[in-house]
Amino acid sequence: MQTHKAKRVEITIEAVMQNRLTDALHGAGVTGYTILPVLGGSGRSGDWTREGQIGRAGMVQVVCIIRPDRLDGLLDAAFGVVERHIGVVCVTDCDVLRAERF
Amino acid sequence: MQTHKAKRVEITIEAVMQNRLTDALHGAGVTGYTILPVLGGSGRSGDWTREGQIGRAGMVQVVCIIRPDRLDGLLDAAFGVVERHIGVVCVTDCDVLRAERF
Amino acid sequence: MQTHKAKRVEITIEAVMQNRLTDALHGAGVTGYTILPVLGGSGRSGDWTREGQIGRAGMVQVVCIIRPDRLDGLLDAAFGVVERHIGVVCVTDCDVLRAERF
Amino acid sequence: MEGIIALAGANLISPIVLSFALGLFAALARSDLSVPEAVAKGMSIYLLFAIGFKGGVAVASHGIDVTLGLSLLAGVILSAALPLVAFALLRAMSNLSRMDAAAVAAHYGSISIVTFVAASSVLEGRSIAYEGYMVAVAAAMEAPAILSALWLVARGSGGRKMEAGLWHEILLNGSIVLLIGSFVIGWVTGTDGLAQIDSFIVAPFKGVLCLFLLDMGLVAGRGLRGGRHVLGAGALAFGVIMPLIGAGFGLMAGLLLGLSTGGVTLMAVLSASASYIAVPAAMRVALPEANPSIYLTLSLGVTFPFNLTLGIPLYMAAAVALTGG
Amino acid sequence: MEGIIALAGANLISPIVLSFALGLFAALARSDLSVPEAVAKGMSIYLLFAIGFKGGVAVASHGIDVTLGLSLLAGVILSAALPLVAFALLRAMSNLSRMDAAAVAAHYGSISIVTFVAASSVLEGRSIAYEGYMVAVAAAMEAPAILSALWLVARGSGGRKMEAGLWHEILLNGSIVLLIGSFVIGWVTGTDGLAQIDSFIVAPFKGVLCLFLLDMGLVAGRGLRGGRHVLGAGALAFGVIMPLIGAGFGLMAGLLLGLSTGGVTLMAVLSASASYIAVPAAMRVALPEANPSIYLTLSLGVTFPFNLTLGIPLYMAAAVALTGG
Amino acid sequence: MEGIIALAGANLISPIVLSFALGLFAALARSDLSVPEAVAKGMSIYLLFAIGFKGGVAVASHGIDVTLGLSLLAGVILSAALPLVAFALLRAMSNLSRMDAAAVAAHYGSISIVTFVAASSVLEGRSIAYEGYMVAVAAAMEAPAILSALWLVARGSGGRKMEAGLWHEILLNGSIVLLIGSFVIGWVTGTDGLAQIDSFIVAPFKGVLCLFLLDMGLVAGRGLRGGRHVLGAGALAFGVIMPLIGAGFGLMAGLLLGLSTGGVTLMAVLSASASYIAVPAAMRVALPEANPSIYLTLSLGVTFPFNLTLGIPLYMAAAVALTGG
Ligand SMILES: Nc1ncnc2c1ncn2[C@@H]1O[C@H](COP(=O)(O)O)[C@@H](O)[C@H]1O
Ligand SMILES: Nc1ncnc2c1ncn2[C@@H]1O[C@H](COP(=O)(O)O)[C@@H](O)[C@H]1O
Ligand SMILES: Nc1ncnc2c1ncn2[C@@H]1O[C@H](COP(=O)(O)O)[C@@H](O)[C@H]1O
Ligand code: NA
Ligand code: NA
Ligand code: NA
Repeated sequence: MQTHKAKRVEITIEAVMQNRLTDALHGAGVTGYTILPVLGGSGRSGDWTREGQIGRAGMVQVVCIIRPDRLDGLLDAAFGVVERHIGVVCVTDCDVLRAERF
Repeated sequence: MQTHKAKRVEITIEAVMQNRLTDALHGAGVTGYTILPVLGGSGRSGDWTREGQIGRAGMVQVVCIIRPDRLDGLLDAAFGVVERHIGVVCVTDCDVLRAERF
Repeated sequence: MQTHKAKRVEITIEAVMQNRLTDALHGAGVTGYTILPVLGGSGRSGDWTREGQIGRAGMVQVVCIIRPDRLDGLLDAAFGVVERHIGVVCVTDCDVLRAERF
Repeated sequence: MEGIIALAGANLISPIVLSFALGLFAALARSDLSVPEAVAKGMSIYLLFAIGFKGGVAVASHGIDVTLGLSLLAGVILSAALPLVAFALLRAMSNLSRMDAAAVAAHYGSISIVTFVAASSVLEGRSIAYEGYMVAVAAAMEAPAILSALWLVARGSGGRKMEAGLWHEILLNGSIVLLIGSFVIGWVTGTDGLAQIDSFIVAPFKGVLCLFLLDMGLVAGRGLRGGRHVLGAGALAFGVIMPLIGAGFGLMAGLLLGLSTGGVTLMAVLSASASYIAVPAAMRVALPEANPSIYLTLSLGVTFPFNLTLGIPLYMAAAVALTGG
Repeated sequence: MEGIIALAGANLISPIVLSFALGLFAALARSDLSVPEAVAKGMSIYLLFAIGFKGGVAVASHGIDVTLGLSLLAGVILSAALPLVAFALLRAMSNLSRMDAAAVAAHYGSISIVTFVAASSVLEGRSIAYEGYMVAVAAAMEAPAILSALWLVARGSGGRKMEAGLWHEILLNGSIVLLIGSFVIGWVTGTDGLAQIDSFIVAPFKGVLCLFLLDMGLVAGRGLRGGRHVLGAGALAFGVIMPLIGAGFGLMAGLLLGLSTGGVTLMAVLSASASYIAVPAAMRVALPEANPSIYLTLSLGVTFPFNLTLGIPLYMAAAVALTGG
Repeated sequence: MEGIIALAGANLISPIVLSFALGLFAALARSDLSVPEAVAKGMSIYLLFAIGFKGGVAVASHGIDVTLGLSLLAGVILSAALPLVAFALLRAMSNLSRMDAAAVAAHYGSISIVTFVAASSVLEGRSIAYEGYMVAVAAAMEAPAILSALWLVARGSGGRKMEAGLWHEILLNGSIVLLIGSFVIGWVTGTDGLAQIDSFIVAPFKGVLCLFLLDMGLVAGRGLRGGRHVLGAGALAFGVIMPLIGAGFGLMAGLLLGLSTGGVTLMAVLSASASYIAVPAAMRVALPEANPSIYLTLSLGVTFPFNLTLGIPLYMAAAVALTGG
């Protein structure tokens, strides 16, 4: 099966920042992403868990698959949002089917 | 710690197609996978969000770790299902513990 | 944008073992991870789904991004927990922003 | 006429309709108000269980009407026939593709159980009786429309067969099973059964319906925000005209069957309403090329609010006038 | 005898049992009907809170019975002893491995709180009184069985120690804490407290139980679909015989303690029922090699439906006969 | 004095407070008891809808008080001014950074709707009337505090502007929209509307509040477990002193406005309470450098329990004494 090189960017970010991140992505021309819920986690600011949370607390994971040449634009856009905030950005090489979609 | 080369295939697909995909995977001899819920996303068919969805709307992410030599069979099976449908297939190289499981 | 090499470790494990795993990770000095819920899956012990589950059944996915030199410590810690249990450990190469965080 | 307006006015300021409006407003104003998916699903399970159960108890206490079988048959025929009307109308009024038009048509043959619930709630509020088995008619009308739509597509493109598994999915989809199942439970256990659980399924029913409609408003509003660009004026007009046509067929069927005033109203409501649960899922499987924004926006964003606010009192007034009830 | 059959018949067509049957049917027919995990958990929190609270209020208003302490002790002994019976029986009747047999045995020493709730609901329906503190006995019976099972395994394989954290998890697991906690709240606030919240925890109780059992039916059905291959005829028979044996022990204990008719019934029900929440979780931690399909299918797919449909009326009839109540 | 103690005692053994205590205990004892996020959110939607609706109905039936406008204004002023007091106090009493102190201050200017709900529930239990529009005052007090806090930070560091989108988010956040929206629905539909849904929003209200507070106890307990290290003695003392100061301002405002005894109590309760939903979310966006453990632990782990247990009866006693009601 014919596959094509691409990059998979996974951004873990606070739920309150989700719209700002996706707006920034749209601004950078990135219109394809998938958002996963996060149950809990741990980092420099300690442990947390989603259970019983009241309000808009918690984090989400935004997964974005893009053509390699568009990576830098995406990272700049993402960094503008996560910069002052907690959150993790992780990039992996990947292969995709149907390259025309990315 | 001894690790072994494998492939990680991540298929983002509409929830209504989940059973058809997993049936196709079983048919191709792939019996190990993990299904993650998806909160929302964006693509060529626009934005959507899971919140308040009524009915079986939404997407899921099926993650499948397999031995490299079985990748093609899996991709063929997956492609048969996603072909006419929206959805993204992304393959990454990975290392696994306990290779006998895959 | 400046990125740094890191490892992404994804551990799929039973929910009842989650605390034991994160305790072991903390014990091995790994304090950053993100936990994703799992909807269902299939493996050698058959199919299962989260829907309608009663009690603390089900699985979670723990995603841990670390500096490459700390990988072995993490895998040892993780393996100590998953050893007798069902579950999958998968390691991918990745690049991260803000290396000082890992 | 004045009666209709007063009725519509009273309906418009009911907590149910206003809750829907609140949700619609919140979504259009981009508030982050949202009802968790699990809670929405929990409420819909409650509503289906309650409406089915009460229908069954009604049948148990009033006995099976001779027209039950005929009503079911009429429901199946309406569900299968209305898509043909809808399809012809859409092709004439809008520039939707054959595929999109067929997918939309399927929704209008099938039914919206929440519209049914809201209508029966209004009927109960005015103490207008209706046949308990109308719940079963609702269930019978869910699926046939899907078949008609697939036939419309197949006729055009030649030979699109319906996948085996899809039938199973449609006929045993969760809402049908729950509705019919609780109907049977209500029938079997009768008023004794109802006495055991009525403070759960009767007393709080309308309040739960308010919260459910709040969420429906949110979903409809989000859909409208995203989907308004895909609909032309023709398609939008269809979203208001088609329920009126459907209601006309439903009224006629109800009168021919000799149903009670409430029964005629519900037959009209079912025919006028458009699905947004069972049919969209089936379309995603069977006609993935059809654009979901189009059919969801029309069904949930245009027709559902129209029926909820103006349609129900209108169909009720017509039924009252026609049955002389 | 006829009385028992009438009782069982009446029980079988209650909305509660029929809701379970509907769930079972839907799952076996592969319908996509499902109750979201969060809603199922929400309902179980409600049921535990309500049953605990009402038990506490009962103790507050009737005073502490002298037999309270003895009943708790009896519960602990039954929970610890029944796994030994179950283990011996399983080794004789089935070809399960030592590990699997021990894991199954743990489930039958422990209890199913939903079976308890269903039974107390039936008792209330027939106005048979029972001791309010039976809720505390239920809580006391959750854990000891786990210890017995681990001892059975350790005896066989030599030296499997129980991990420190596991004790904490078992004794402070959510359902025990909620049950005991709400029991204490009910006790402290008494009938005044109940008056404040009874339209929440009393009136809709049975209706919520119906929806919860609908979900239990779905879960049991899914389990049966997947798990039927792992169970032989011997294991299946065990799933029906063991509750009868357990109920026998429970009846004896209840009579020796001099409990009321309702109390004896509940003691039998607790002994007859098998856990599917606390014990499976503990087994996944302590005996991960044991196959969860086996113990879940037996407990949830065989014994739970048996108790719900035939067991409860049977144990109740026996208690009535034996206490002359 | 004795009256206050009796009042506080009675309050302490109410099911509501004890449910909170149970949650607190379970979290501190590391039980795995937890309420699913979706269920917690579902309950908060129910509570907001019910309290708003009932407030609107009260306004509809008692008419608009001339002091309504003034009360709203007073609420806005209190919300904007209290952060300045809180900030000064924190800088004097604790060693929190400017940023952390400002973030904490924002929480104490804003309000906790659950504290408001608990207080109105206590008032209703003692049949003390209050102005229905206090719900609107609560909504008006949510946001101004955020502005004050941002001004405090900007004054220090020079020129931190408030992002455009943030305003929209704060003013149209889900709880405000739902509260005001259901208030308007209650107002429009009046007692007729209430009659349709009171067995949903009135009868079970207190019971739902118990389960919600169980979850609040769990969340507070988890917060305390994680957050106790970040708080010094000064900050902890602030968590008890500040609500007393806030309540003092609220009492004065209520008296000046000439509110009823219940109204004065609620004004004090609103001023004394600290936000843990709207403000934390706003702070994560606007002041991400401020440590959320600090403000959440203080607001939810210290001030909320204080108000729930001792504060409410105290403020009520003061209002009774001062209004002579
Ligand atoms: N090394 C890591 N790997 C995976 N997720 C992380 C890592 N570090 C932080 N996170 C996630 O980011 C959140 C905030 O991290 P921090 O800013 O370090 O407090 C945590 O709660 C985790 O969900
Ligand atoms: N580039 C992408 N990266 C990650 N997820 C994507 C991407 N493109 C599409 N998706 C996911 O697939 C869904 C359907 O995409 P589409 O078919 O482009 O509308 C979206 O809603 C996303 O959840
Ligand atoms: N090859 C695989 N790829 C992804 N997930 C897997 C794989 N094998 C097992 N899993 C996950 O691990 C769980 C237990 O697997 P097993 O121990 O094989 O029964 C499954 O239910 C899946 O969620
Ligand atoms: Na229709
Ligand atoms: Na037992
Ligand atoms: Na305040």
